[in-house]
Amino acid sequence: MSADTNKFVIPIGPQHPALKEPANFEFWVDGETVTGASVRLGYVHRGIEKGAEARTWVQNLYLMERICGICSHVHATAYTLGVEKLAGVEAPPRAQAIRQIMGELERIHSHMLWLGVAAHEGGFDSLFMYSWRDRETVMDLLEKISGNKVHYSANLLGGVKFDITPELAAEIHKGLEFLDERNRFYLKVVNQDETFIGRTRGIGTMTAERANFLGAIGPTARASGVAHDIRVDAPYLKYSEFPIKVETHTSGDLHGRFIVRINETFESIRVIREILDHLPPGELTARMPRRIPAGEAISRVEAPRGELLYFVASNGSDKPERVKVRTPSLCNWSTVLSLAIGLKLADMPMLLTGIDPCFSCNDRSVSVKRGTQDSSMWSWEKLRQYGIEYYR
Amino acid sequence: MPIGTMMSDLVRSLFKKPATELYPYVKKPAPARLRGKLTWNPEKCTGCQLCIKDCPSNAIDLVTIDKAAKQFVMRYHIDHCIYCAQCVVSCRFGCLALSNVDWELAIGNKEPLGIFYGKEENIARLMEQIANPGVEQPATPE
Amino acid sequence: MNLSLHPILVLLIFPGGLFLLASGLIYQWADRKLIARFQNRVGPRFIQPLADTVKLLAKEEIIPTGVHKGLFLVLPVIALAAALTAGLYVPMFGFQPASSFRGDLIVALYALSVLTLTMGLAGANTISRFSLIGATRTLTQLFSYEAPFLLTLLGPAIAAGTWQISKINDYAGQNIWLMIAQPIGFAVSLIGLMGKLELPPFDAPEAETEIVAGAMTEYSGRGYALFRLGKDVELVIGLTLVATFYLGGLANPLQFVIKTLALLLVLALLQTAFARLRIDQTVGFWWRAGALLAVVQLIAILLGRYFTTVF
Amino acid sequence: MVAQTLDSSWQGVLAKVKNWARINSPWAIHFNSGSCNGCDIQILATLTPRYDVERFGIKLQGSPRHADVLICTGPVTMQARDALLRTYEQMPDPKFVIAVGSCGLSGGVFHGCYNIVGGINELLPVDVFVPGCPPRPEGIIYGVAVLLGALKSGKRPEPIQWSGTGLDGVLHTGSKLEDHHG
Amino acid sequence: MASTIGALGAVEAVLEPLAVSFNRPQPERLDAVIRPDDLLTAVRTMVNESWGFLSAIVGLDHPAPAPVEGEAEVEGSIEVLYTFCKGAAIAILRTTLPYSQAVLPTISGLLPAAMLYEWELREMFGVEVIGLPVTGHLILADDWPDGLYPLRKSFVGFNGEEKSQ
Repeated sequence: MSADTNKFVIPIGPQHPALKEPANFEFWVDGETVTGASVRLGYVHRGIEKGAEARTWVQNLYLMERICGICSHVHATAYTLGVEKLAGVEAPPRAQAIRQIMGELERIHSHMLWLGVAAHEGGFDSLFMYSWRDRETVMDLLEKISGNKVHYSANLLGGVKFDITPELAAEIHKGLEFLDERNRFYLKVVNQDETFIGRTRGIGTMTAERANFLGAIGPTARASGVAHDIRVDAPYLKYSEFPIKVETHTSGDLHGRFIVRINETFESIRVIREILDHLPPGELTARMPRRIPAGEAISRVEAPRGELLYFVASNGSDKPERVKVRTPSLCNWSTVLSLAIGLKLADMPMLLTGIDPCFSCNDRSVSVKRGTQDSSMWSWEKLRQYGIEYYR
Repeated sequence: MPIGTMMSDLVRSLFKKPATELYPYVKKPAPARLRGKLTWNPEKCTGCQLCIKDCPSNAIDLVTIDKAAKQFVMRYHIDHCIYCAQCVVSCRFGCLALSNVDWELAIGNKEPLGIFYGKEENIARLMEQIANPGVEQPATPE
Repeated sequence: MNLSLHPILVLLIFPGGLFLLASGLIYQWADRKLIARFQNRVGPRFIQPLADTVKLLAKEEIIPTGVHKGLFLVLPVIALAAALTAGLYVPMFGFQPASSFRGDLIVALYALSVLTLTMGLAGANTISRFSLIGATRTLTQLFSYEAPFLLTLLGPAIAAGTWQISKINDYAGQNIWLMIAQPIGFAVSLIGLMGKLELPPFDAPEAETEIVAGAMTEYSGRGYALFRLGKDVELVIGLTLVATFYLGGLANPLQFVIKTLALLLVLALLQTAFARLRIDQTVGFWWRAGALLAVVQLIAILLGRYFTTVF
Repeated sequence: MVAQTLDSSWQGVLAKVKNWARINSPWAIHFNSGSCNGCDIQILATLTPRYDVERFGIKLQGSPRHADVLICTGPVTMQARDALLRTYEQMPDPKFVIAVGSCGLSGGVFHGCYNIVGGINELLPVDVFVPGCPPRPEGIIYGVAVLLGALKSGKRPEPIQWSGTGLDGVLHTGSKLEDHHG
Repeated sequence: MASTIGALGAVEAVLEPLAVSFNRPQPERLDAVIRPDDLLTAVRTMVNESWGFLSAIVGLDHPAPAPVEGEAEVEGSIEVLYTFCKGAAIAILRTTLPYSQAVLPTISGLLPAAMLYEWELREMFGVEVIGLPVTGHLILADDWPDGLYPLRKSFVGFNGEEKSQ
């Protein structure tokens, strides 16, 4: 079945049921095995960094939040931390604790969402239905606290918008119990179900050196044993007071990534309980000037998919000079496209969701285009060969 | 390596009541803090326009009918609004609030998505001004 | 219970056309409802499959470019026709099959395979890459489950000593349930049925997340409706076949309904319990597990008969 | 061809049956034209047990050929524009469009960014607008209900009146916002 | 905090011969100003020291200030920040390129992941990266006019004015 030469190009996307978001993947296929892969993003590139330069600091908070729907709070937190560093303002302890709780709740929500989507791509619809039904609990909690299930807009420059009252804390505890028990069940399913393991074990295996070499970060790297986690390396907010344990796994394949993400959910549940028990008292917001003094600041936070870096520069006016966002999915891109070689076409959706790519996250910046072998175009093959030679 | 570890949960849910909320027929009350449609209290408003400056998506316009007597008409664009409650935080006089009752906002055509808030007589004057622009013009809406 | 109806009536109304289509729709609803209930959902209403079919028939039919127009239109009709003819040889609703002759088991199975073949051909006919991949998967899967499924249906035929479905039905009615006599045969035939109907975990051919809708990507409106009807009728016929062979025959309508719905319950449970197998895994599974078990079962039956006849 | 020969009473019945079928089995396809995927996960959430739109007959289809309703999100980025148009053209008639989320209606928070077209209705004839950022899953189901209601009555969905001036719903945040509305 | 100071001290010592000047705007951050043609050697030393990983390449556009009649016409410049992170310590290599001579050697030979960041730099700021093997548009639309770099201050949107307050 070869349309041209022995390669057979399968375009997946931009509109494809497997992808929640548009991206155009092209897989060079020989029968059922993939021999080459390329991606063309840009479908979700809205020009946010340019838009940020035309908006005031307060408005940008909500623009940054809408970069990605699944990790909206962590973008806003990184942005506010950067701006507060510039303005020399420190959010009050209670606000920092509430930000950390919202961040961890969002991590649970993001990981359970990913568990469902990855299972759905592997054709395991009942796990998708069950994990998303249970995820509604954490969405309800977030809605009770903030008023919106996805964009909580919890952050203000210099603090937090709303408080966590004792009744809410009790409800959170109850919700966390249910989530804890359900995730234990999912860990058992992921670990034992024969057909599921058949679809995930050995897919996209990546050794620790290769992960470092390709620059993978977040759960994708931690599944290969690379213990990078900004919450431990460079603690921000209250992570020094309420630390977390880095979850790693050694298998490095898709199956390991499932396990790492579910273990991280348990870790998040433990941290939230700990914070709720000793929620520091005090104010919710600190005074924040409308014009931010000139300067540059870098803030790094741990998004559900890996390290998120914000570079914020101000020229003293009420509009930022430059806001650069480098999102975690961007780093994981190079791993997927080089791991795809040699796998089955049927595993492509599973492999792609393995890194839990968030196109709207990284679409503001980068993709890799692969072309034919002629001079100017560098094919992914060549990069891979280059990587191997360089590494030897 | 047992096959179908989900089996126990599946069979149990066959006899359990389905977890579906029959939405349009059974409407559960929304949580208290739900951020729905904006509501505006014309009495307290002093026309300081801080909410307009802070709104990330230009959802609020204020038409001043009569500056001295603090009579204003607010034009609120439901399709622009992103329901973030920044205006509620910015307004020092507390005349803005996001309702937790009005969140079923789906609609067939776009005109009614820009609704007017304010006292009846102000809206009436504004309407008749829009109808025939030749007549004496209040401050044109931003 | 034999029906002496006018052959045209038999062909068009009762066990043949309309009734078969109606039962196909009802069983599709039952299948979707059971899957939904297993997934803790409410699931579709009773009239859903009928509404789907009527809506599809009322939709505009788009004939894509680069496609053999005649073949594109004819294939769905052949698919449904094949499914309906297979329905004539099967004891629908507990009554005697509309027509039965020696060897009608082979004809019925052949007719069902024609349905799958037409789907594969429909996929290959268009230029859309997704349907090409879907077509190859449909055909590879056809070759993998066909042999074990046939072998497992051979078991009871040998036990009954005839190739005629109605006679096997009577034989199964008198003796103990063949499910107990040939347990392996029953298990493999059930899984074979899931392979034939391309139900998950064997739904690689129209894996919604990988290749959009597989062979059916290019079809819309009437063509797609006929293919879906063909699939539903195939579901009913498959269930009745396995029920007649392994669950002690279908003497009256009540037995028909109970046994087929029981089988459907088991099928629905199996569908929701597993992740979709990759096409190479399905083929591997079939040739390693399916075929071997079926052959073992056959040898057991032959030995069993040999010893009973000798002593 | 069949319709012409039938006289008007039969056509009336046929039209009624077709309309009934369309209302009871609206198959949907979801297209994200540059959205932050907040609305998309809410759309996917409507399929899950808690909301389960399959009870209305709504099934998410893979191919545009099998779908009647295009549920579209996002402010239509330049790159996604022709992909969106191609998907819309591939859908057989009669087809409807539901724009979900403030981005889909007016570009929402991304207004003015250089790479977006703005609302979806600048490209496609939109039948139902579902405001919200993102709208609640129930809000999306309400949007579909508005579409089906319009189909039943045969004309465009008519606008509904809200309580324009009331202060009924108040934002309780248990923080300094609270004492604003004492 | 001690390890970060130690790390910054180490990197400062290593970059001593190459850097024009050092600056510590934040306790955990070190800025080293590097001449464009020393960049490749600086990155090579960082990689040989295996000091952290390249976290991002940030472009900053400094347009030409309004010309004062007295002085000569000053040309605008693009500043490129190579951000390396190791634990909590951040080291940034800053190079400034005038508009007319906005050319940089690619470092994707040393760090393949950098190819992704450089490509965005080229598309958004128009910095010519020699040796970057890939062509064509990245995230901008295929029909994006050539020579138009969106993140430069000179670009103010298609319809001429940025629609905002």
